[in-house]
Amino acid sequence: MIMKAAVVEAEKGRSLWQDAFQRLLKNKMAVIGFCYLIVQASLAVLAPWIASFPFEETDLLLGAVAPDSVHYFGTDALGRDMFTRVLHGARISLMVGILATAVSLAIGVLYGSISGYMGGRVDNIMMRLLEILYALPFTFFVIILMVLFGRNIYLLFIALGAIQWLTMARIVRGQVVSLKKMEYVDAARSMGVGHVRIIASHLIPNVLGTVIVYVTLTVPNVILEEAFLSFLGLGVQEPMASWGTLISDGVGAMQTYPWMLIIPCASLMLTLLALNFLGDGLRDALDPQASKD
Amino acid sequence: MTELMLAARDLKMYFPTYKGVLFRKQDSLIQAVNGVTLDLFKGETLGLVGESGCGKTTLGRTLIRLYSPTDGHIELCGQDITRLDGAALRKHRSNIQMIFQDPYASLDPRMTVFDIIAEPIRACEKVLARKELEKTVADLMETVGLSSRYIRKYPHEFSGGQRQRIAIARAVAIRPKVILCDEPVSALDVSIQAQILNLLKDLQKEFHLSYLFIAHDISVVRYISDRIAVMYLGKIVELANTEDLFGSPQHPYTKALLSAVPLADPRKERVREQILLHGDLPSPAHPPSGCPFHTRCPWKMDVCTRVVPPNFKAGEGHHAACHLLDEKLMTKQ
Amino acid sequence: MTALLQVDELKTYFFTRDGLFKSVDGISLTVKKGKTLALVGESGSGKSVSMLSLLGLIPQPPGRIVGGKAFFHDRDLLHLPDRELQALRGEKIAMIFQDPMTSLNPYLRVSIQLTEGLRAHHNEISKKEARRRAIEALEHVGIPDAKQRIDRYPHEFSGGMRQRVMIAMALISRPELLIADEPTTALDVTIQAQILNLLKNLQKEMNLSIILITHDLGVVAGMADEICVMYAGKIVERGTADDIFYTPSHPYTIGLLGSMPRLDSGKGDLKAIPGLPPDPSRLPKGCPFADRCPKVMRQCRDDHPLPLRKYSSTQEALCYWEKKEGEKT
Amino acid sequence: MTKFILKRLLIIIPVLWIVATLTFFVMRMTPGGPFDTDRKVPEEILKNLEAKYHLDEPLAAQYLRYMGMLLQGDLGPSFRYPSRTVNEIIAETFPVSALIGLLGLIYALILGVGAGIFAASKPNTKRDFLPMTFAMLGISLPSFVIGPLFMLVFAINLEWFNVAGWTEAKDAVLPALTLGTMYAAYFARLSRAGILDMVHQDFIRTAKAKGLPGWLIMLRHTLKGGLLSTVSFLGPAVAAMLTGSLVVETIFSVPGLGRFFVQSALNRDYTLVLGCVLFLAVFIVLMNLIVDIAYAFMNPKVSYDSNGT
Repeated sequence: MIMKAAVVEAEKGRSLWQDAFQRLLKNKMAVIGFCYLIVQASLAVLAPWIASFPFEETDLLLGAVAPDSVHYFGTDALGRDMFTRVLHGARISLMVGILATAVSLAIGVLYGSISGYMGGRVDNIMMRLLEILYALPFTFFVIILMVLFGRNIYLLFIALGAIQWLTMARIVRGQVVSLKKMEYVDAARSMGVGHVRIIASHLIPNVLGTVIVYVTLTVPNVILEEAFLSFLGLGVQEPMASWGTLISDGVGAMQTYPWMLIIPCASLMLTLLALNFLGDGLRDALDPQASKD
Repeated sequence: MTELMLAARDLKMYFPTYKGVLFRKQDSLIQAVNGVTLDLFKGETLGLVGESGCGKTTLGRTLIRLYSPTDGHIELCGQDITRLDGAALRKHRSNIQMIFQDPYASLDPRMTVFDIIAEPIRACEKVLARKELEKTVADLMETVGLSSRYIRKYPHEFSGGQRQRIAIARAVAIRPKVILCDEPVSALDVSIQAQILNLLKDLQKEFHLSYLFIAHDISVVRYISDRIAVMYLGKIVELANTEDLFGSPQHPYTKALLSAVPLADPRKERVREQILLHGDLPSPAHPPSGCPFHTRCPWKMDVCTRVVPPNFKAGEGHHAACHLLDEKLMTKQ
Repeated sequence: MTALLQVDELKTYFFTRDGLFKSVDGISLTVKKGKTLALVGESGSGKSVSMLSLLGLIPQPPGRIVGGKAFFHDRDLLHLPDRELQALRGEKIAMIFQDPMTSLNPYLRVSIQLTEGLRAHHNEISKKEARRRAIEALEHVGIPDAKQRIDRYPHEFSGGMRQRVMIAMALISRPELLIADEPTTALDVTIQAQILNLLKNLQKEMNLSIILITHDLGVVAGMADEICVMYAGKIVERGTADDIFYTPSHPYTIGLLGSMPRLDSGKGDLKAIPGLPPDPSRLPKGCPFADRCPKVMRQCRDDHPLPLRKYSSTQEALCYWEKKEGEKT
Repeated sequence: MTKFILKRLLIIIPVLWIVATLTFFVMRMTPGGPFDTDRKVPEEILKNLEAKYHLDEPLAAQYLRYMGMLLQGDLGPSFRYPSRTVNEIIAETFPVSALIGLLGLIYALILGVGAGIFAASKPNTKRDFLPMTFAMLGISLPSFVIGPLFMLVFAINLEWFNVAGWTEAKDAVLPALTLGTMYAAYFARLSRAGILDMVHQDFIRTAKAKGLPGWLIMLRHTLKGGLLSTVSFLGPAVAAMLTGSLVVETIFSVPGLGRFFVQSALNRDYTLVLGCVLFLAVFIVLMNLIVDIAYAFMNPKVSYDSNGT
């Protein structure tokens, strides 16, 4: 055979990831959303050092004051600084969002990929089970759990994650099933590539995109769910505050101190908006087929 | 002929379909490959033609053991691989490789050309240093007519023909003895198709490869094959040397198939006589009794609906499964 | 022989984020009454886009018809108000497509899809009458049990039957021109023979003009009266079927015929055309085929319009190279 | 078709059994009972109460007793409202929730699908961006944010509606709007995406080639396939709206099932909580079934008899 010279200067290729990143950068709203989230997250992490007031400190004499140069977002009826409380609320809300999503990711990916990869009877049974679980009113379970076991924040992570994993499992399974049928997986099998290597080099990299998109879209759902529970008084407990409890407090005082309602509402909404924009952008970038135009 | 590389003996591949929610009942049995016997010899190209749904792709995938056959035997280089599994099967995989139809689907979009072509080398545990592997891959790329400058590129940066070259480089990477080509040019334009066909021919000479060449395009199969098998509804209905098959087709289905191909010659086309078949391919889940072709055959006889025709010899290395070739029966009538 | 359709210098460009695609770059052709014109070319040569442009079916944006005229009878299709073009579509000019599975609406019964075009063009036709004509049309294209099967969904038909339904749908209002875009590419060869036969018979019967878009020269040989070979948005050669197959004069046509494995001649080696078609967003100056052409000359890469070389009253090629009499190709 | 429906109805049984069992044991495993109040209840009365509600029996016996009652469709008496049964409470409060939910759903469908079609008819123009920006805002506006805002604007400032309560017909308006807004946004996004998906299909090109007018293509060809995803989202949407009603009914002080559920959970009213959850589970499963049937009706390719896996 003709053995030619060794590797000539190789041209760099552009991977799908790089392509997707370029597409994402072109999406202005997604980039703005991402920047907003970075700022919001760093503010939340650094809250104890940024906030000028300890977050539990009450000042009953002061009472509720409108936003001014000392209290940027005003104070609540107990004289607590709203800026401080909103930042601490962000800590809780974002943490719940991220941790519960991590829980759902772990369960969902494991369940979905096993079901999809095994196929056949195992897949059939696992999917039937999922169908039954889908029909359960999970939010009500979480409410019962929260009432019964006290408002334990770790329980909250797990419970919220447990609601979200169903869809994650379904999506991952769907992806795995369709990937398994791809000819390049058949090609790898026909070459004698082992299961572990097929999963590592073909399945995971190709499922990853969809999972990233779905994770980004799950976080706002979880934040929403937590805020919902806290609003009902079933989530985070005093003196801790999440955006949900702050909004709940705000509703009671909205006629007299509207800033107590509007500011936490705005924080929650902007964060959800940013996450949704980012999620949409990622979906357009990573999965151009799924969303034309 | 020479050394036998790949052999199928009465190979059957059935797929059950299920219904039912919790307790799955078998609904029907799709008899995709229904008793196929084939030999592939060293250095030859055996063409396998048939229309969509005839089971040719399933046969290919069964032969390379992507499926576990329902019944029958597969021998690869003298080894029975019908029931091998796991590591034992993997050991034999280096003897046989496959090229798929769709060069867009058969290459993992997230891998570089280097990783794609190196995959079979890594899979058969030939541990090579990175530098050495890179050189091997670069050489392979040049062999199939791709510049090795593209070694770091991704599949989506290539055209269809170039992608198929990548797939071919991957298939010959570990010097297999047999390559199974499943419609390797049907997704390509005519001018590119010719490039790939010529490349396959060149590689065959260079590496002494045996091809099982599966395609629906009869002209392509004729061009590349030494012998041709015609498949209909899970069975091989005729098998012959290329010249014999085109010179004197025996089975009515082969005749109809050949006469249906339009010729790129207007004058011949104006006087060409066609055997127009009526109706469609029966479902492989419920194949007709007797001869599978009797529902569409212009020369159907009474016996065809009842008795499955065995293979009749029609010449040297020429077989066809049709009652019309049964001299005893025909003289009786 | 009167011209039914006369296309003049049609140009359709696509303005996309990745650049300007000159999909159709100035093509002219004439379709005669009752005859078949074949547009032959490989994928991306612009053969489908040009015909879709005539019917106003290219997605706009990003596509835009930037120039040309197309007279159907005495009306310019390219400059017709939307409403009038819509009235012509399906009524006078019908079209069938490559993939009969995706081209029929899977959510609607065949009966609705067959009759809706007729009823859209003719208010006076009653539902009952339309249905009667639909059944007639199905029988006409050779679908058995048309009365029963008309109420089925497309997925309940086989591939060949679906294409017959498409043809019935296209011909139900007795158009003068049928544009068939790769009508048999998705079908098996025995089914292809049935469909081509059907088209030929219907053409004779209805004095139908057909524009046949295909990449398969074999299909063309038996069907076409006139052939236009397209490459990178241009018609590089035109001629009668005999001209193209027996005395091809453009190097691309010659290459195309040489790279085709055929059943009717010896098993000699295929002469593949080297290289790849040019990227349609970065067409070279001069002749787009120059990089792959065995006869390439210096002036081929000049930025001048290519010369149109006439070989006979029916045959011409867009090329500097002139084939000499009796030259071996 | 009947077989398909029967099969789906059969799924309800395991669902209900799991719901009932889970809820039952979770409730019983936890400390504190329905009669723990701040006031110290005399030992004797407590004993009597527990005997009356069979709380003194072994857990297994209580479980079997409850399951037996369930089989007869009896959800038992409420612990907190001794004079009323759970069945009565649900029968009284559910219609209120259902009314709000139905109004909210209709509003969400009309606004959402309308906006989706409007946006998809001219993609990537102002007509598309404007409604879609609102939809993006909508999915970021949960009911407990939008509810108080509506109340602030329409009830307190403009005084068009009562601030809270359930006395006249128009009291249903704000809760329904609150409940529906987020889903209107979801429906708008789903229907737009579905329609745009259809626009690129070959059969739409065929319809155009037949010379059909644009409105007919949209109505007959695009919408039927394009709204499939919206239809299949109806099931989850109805379930989620039920959950949302907890908040909305609390905000607007509506005497619906949601508010009762929250209170009974806080009160540890075992039977009432169990009853509510079971009832809602049945409701959700039935809703999903109806949606599935509608989906199958719209999509002829769905076969009812195989499970499609």
